[in-house]
Amino acid sequence: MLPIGHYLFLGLALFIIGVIGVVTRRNVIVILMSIELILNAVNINLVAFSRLYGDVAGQVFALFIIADAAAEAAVGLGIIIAFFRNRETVLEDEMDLLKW
Amino acid sequence: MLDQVIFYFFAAIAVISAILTVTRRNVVHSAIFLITALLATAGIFLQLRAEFLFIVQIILYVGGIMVLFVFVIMLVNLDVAVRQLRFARQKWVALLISLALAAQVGLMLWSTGKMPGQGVPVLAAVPADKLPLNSEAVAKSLFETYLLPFEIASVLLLVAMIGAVVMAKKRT
Amino acid sequence: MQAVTQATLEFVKQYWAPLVCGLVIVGVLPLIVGYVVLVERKIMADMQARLGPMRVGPHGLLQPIADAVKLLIKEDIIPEDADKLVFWLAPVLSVAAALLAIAGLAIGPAFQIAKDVNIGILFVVGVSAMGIFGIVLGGWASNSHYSLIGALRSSAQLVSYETAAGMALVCGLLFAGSLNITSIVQAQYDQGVWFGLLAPVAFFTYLVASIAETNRAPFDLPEAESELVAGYMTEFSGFRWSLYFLAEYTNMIVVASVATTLFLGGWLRPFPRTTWLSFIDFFPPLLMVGIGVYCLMRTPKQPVRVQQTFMLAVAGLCFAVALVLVAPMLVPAVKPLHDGILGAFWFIFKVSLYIYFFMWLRFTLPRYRFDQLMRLGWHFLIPLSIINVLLIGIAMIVGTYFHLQGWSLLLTTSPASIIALIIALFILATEQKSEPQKSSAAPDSYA
Amino acid sequence: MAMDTTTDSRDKQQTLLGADELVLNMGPQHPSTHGVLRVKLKLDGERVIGSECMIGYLHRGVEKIAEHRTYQQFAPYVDRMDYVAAVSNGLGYCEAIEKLLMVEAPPRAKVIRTILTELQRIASHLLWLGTHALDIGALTPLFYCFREREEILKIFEKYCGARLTTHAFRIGGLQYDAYDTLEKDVERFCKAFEPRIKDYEDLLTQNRIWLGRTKGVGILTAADAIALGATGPVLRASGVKWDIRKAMPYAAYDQYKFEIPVGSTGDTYDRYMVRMEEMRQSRLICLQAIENIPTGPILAKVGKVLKPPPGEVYHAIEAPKGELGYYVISDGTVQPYRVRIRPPSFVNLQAFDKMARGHLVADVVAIIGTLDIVLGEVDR
Repeated sequence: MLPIGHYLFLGLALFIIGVIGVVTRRNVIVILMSIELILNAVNINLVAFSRLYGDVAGQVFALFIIADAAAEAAVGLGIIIAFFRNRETVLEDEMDLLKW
Repeated sequence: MLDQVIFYFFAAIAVISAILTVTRRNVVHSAIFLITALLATAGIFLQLRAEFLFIVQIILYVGGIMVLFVFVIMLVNLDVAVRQLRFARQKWVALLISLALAAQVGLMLWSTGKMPGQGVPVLAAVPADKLPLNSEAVAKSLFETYLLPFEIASVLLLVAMIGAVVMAKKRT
Repeated sequence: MQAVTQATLEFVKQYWAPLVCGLVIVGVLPLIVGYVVLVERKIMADMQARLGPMRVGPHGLLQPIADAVKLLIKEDIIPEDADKLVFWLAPVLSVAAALLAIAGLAIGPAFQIAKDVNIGILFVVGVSAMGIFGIVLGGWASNSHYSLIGALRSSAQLVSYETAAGMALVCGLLFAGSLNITSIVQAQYDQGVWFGLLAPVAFFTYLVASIAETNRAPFDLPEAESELVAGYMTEFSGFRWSLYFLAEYTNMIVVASVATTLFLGGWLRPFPRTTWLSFIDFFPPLLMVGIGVYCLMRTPKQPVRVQQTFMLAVAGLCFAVALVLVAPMLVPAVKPLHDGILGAFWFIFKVSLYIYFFMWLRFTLPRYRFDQLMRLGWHFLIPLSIINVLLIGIAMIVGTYFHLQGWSLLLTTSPASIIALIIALFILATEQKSEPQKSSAAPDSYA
Repeated sequence: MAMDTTTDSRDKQQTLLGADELVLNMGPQHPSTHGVLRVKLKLDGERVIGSECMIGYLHRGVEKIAEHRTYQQFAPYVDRMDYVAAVSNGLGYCEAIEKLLMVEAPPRAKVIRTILTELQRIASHLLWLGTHALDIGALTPLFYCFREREEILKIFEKYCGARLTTHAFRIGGLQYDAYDTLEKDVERFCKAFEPRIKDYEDLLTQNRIWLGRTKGVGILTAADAIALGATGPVLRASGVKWDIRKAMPYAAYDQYKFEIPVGSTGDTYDRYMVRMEEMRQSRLICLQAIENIPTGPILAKVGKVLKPPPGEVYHAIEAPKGELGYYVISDGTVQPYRVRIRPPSFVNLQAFDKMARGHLVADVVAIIGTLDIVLGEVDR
C-alpha cells in the first residue's frame, strides 16, 4: 500500500493550485471554483488519515466540509448574480464599492 | 500494486485538471476541468475505500454544486472572461504562499521520517471484504458521535439557502 | 512500466467477467435502445390508429438498424461559432453517465457488473445524474439560443425533480435498510411484499419524478418541438445526435430499473413467498410461446419470401427463449440456474412495463408549461415526498414496536400513505386556489 | 423562434437575468405558427409585453385576380383561400353572386349545400383540434381527428372528385347532383362521429394539464372581441351570441333547429369548448338535413354568360372560422369590377396582441392555435 505522504502531497498540490487560483485570477467565479479545489484538497487529507487510523471520523468531517462547500457555493453564486445584475461584471477588482 | 496504479492515475488527472482549472481563460472550460478534478478526487476516495464519500462527492459536488456553477456561468456574461488578463496580479503573493505551504508539509514529512523507530506511516492493505461496511460505519459515526455538528450543518445549509434566495432575488 | 503491466494483468485476472459484461453492454445497448424506439413507435402507431414503420423488414423489425446506418453516415455538422471541444465532449458525457449507471444495476441475481457495491443504488442515481452536464454543456457549446434555453430548462428541471426522486428513494431504502441492490431485493423477498405496495405514495412520486428526469412527455419541455425546435439537441446531427438519443433511452432504462429494484421487487416474481402461487413461474415460458405462435400465424400473411423467413426466425427465437425459461423447472441439471434465468425475465418484464407506462403517458397527455412544471415540482412533489418520508418513518417505528413484518406492515404504512394522500389533495386544493391570477395585460401601447 | 438577428448575444444574456427586454422572432418558419405567420414578440424574460403579426408571406393577390376573371372563372380561386374549408368559401362566393344576379338556388341545391358546408365545418374544426392539441403537446388527438376528417373528405371526393379544393358549388346551384348514397354516407359518418367526439373530450376536456394550459390563457372579453371585429367561435367564446346562420339565415339554415354554443370568459378553454359543441351541432344539422332532401332541379336558371346588373352586394356566411364576407361590385360586364373578401382569420388575428400580452412564450403557441387561422385566408 501507499505511504501517507503520497496523499499529503496530492492534497498539497491541489491546495497550492487552489490558492494560486484564488490569489491571481480576477474572475469571481473562478475564484469560487479555486476555493472548491482547496476544500477538496483538505478532504483528501482527512480521508487518507481516516483510512490510516481506521476511524471514520475523518470521513464524517469530509462530509461536513462538502456540506459547507455547498452552502458557500450557494451564497457565493447568489452574490455573483446579484452583483452581475447591478454592475454587469464578474471581475473581482471592479467590485470596489461598499454599497450600490 | 493495483492500488498504486489507481492512485497515480487519479492523482495525475486531479493535478493536471486542477492546473487547467485555474489557467483556462474560458470559464466554462475551467468548470469542466474542475469537474474532472473533483471526479478524480472521488476516485482517490474510492481507492481509500471511502465509498460513501465517493458517491457523496459525485452527487453533491459534481451533481449539485457544479451544476449550480455551470448554471451561473451561463447566466452571466462570458465575454468578459475571454478578454481578461490571466495572471496579472499578486504573482509574488501566490508564489510565497505556495512555497510556505510546501515547506510546511515537507518539514512535517521530513521530521516524521527522522523519528526513531518509525518512518512515514503506510496505509495498511486490507482486503475490501474485511473492511466494515462503509456507509453503515459513516452513518453510525454521523448520527451517534457527531449528531450535534450534523444538526448544525443542516442549520447552516438552511441559512445558506435563505441567503442565496435573498441575494439572487430580483429586486422590484 | 513493469509495475503497470503487472497491475493491469492483476486487474484483468480479477475482474475479467465484469469487464466482458461491460463491453457486451456497451455493444448491445445501442441495439436494445434501437428496438425500444421501434417498440415505442409501434405502440404509438397502435394507439393512434395507424401502422407505424412497416417497410424495413416484416412489420418494420429491421427499422432500428436502418435508422442506425442512416444516422452514422449522416454529415457531422459543427456550427461555426461552436466551442469545438465542449461540443465534442457533451454527448459523450451524456452517454458515459448513462452507461456507467447501468454497471450498478442487477438484472436478476446472476447478472450484475459491479457486484455487491456497498452504495449500490446511490451509485446508479448519482452517476446517472451526471448526464445533466452533457445537456447543459451541449446546449451552451452549440452557441444557439434554442439550445441554450433548452439546456437551461432541462437542467433546472432535472435538479428540481431529483430532490423529489431522492426523497421517494429514501422511503424505499427505509424498508430495505441497505443501499446494496442485492440486499434491497433480498429484503423484499424476506418481507414477502414489494415496497411499492408498502409505500405507494413514494412509488408514485418516483414515477412522476423519473418521467421528469428523463425529459419525457408530459415533461418534455426541453425538447418541446412546438416551442424550442429540439432543445439542447437542435444543433446536433448524425452520430452526436444519436448519442444523445442513446443516453435518453438508456436513462429511461436506468430509472425504470431503479424503480423496479426498489419498488417492484426487482427480479422476484409476484408474491415471492407464497408457495401455492408457484405456478406463476410458468407464465414466462408460456408468454414467449404465445408470442412465437402469433408470429407463426402471421407468417403466411407476409408478402415476400424473405419476410416469411424472418418471421419464422423470430418465432424460432421466441420458442428458444421459452425453452431456456422452462428448462430450469424441468431439467434437474440446470436447476441451479432457475433464479438467474427467471429472475432476469421478471426484471426485464417489469422494466418493460414501466417503460410502456412512460410511452402510454407520452401519447396521452399534453405538455406542461415551464412554470407549471416547476410549480408541480416544488409546490407539490417535494413537499409531498418529504412528508411521506416522515410518515413512512413513523410507520416503520410503530411497526417495529409491534413487531410487524411483511404484509402486516401494511397495517401501519397504509394509514401513513392515506394521510400522505390527504395532504397531497390538500396541497392541490390550496394550489388551485392560489394559482396566480394572470396579471391583466401589460399597458397597451396602441391604446 | 429564432432570435432576431439584430439582438446580439449580450442582450440575451442580460435578459436571462431579467434586466432588459428582448425582441423574439417567431416564424415564418416555425412549427407552431400554422403556416407562414411571423410574430414579432417583445419579451421581458419569457413574458410577452407586446407583439406584432407580420403577414403577407402567402399573398397571392386573390382579390386582384377576381377583376380579370369572369364570375364563374373566379369561383375556384376562393377555394384556395381557406384551403381547409373550401366548401364554405365556395358557398359564400356563389351566394354573393346569386344575390347580385337576383336569382335563388333551388331548394334541393340549398339543402345539399347545407349538408356539405356543415360537413366542412366539422372537418375544419377537426383539423383545428388536432393541430391545437399537437401544439400543446398532445400527440394522439391529431391522428384521431384526421381519421374522422378522412371520412368527410371521402364524401367530398365521392361528390365532386376533389378532396381539398373542392369547387363543389356553382353560381345558381350545384354543379353535380348528390350521388346515390350521399344520405347514407353522411348518416353513417354522423352515427360514427358521436362517440368519437366523446373520445376527444375524454382525452382533453377534464385533463388537468389541458386545463392548466388553456384556462385563463388568451382571455378576450366580449367588449374587446366586438371592438376588434372578431367573429365566429372566437367571438362566441367571449359570450356574444352571434351566428350568421341564425342572424341572417342563408342556404337552408332557417329550416333546421340548432343551438349556438357560447362561452363565458373568452379564454382558450372556452374557445375549445365552443368549437367542440359546434361540431356536435353541425352533426345534428346534417342529420336533420338528410332526413328530407327535396327533389327537383339543382341549378337555377342562369345563363351561360353571367352579366349581373351594375351594383354592389355584400354577402356574409358563417364559415367555420367566423364571418366570411364577399363584397362584390359589378359594372355590368362579365367580370366583377372589384371583389373584396372579409376573411375571418385575418380579422380574428387582430385579437392576437390583446390575447398574448402578459402571457409566456409557451402560451403564444396555444393562442395562435386557438385563433384557428389559416394563412391562405389571412394573406389571400
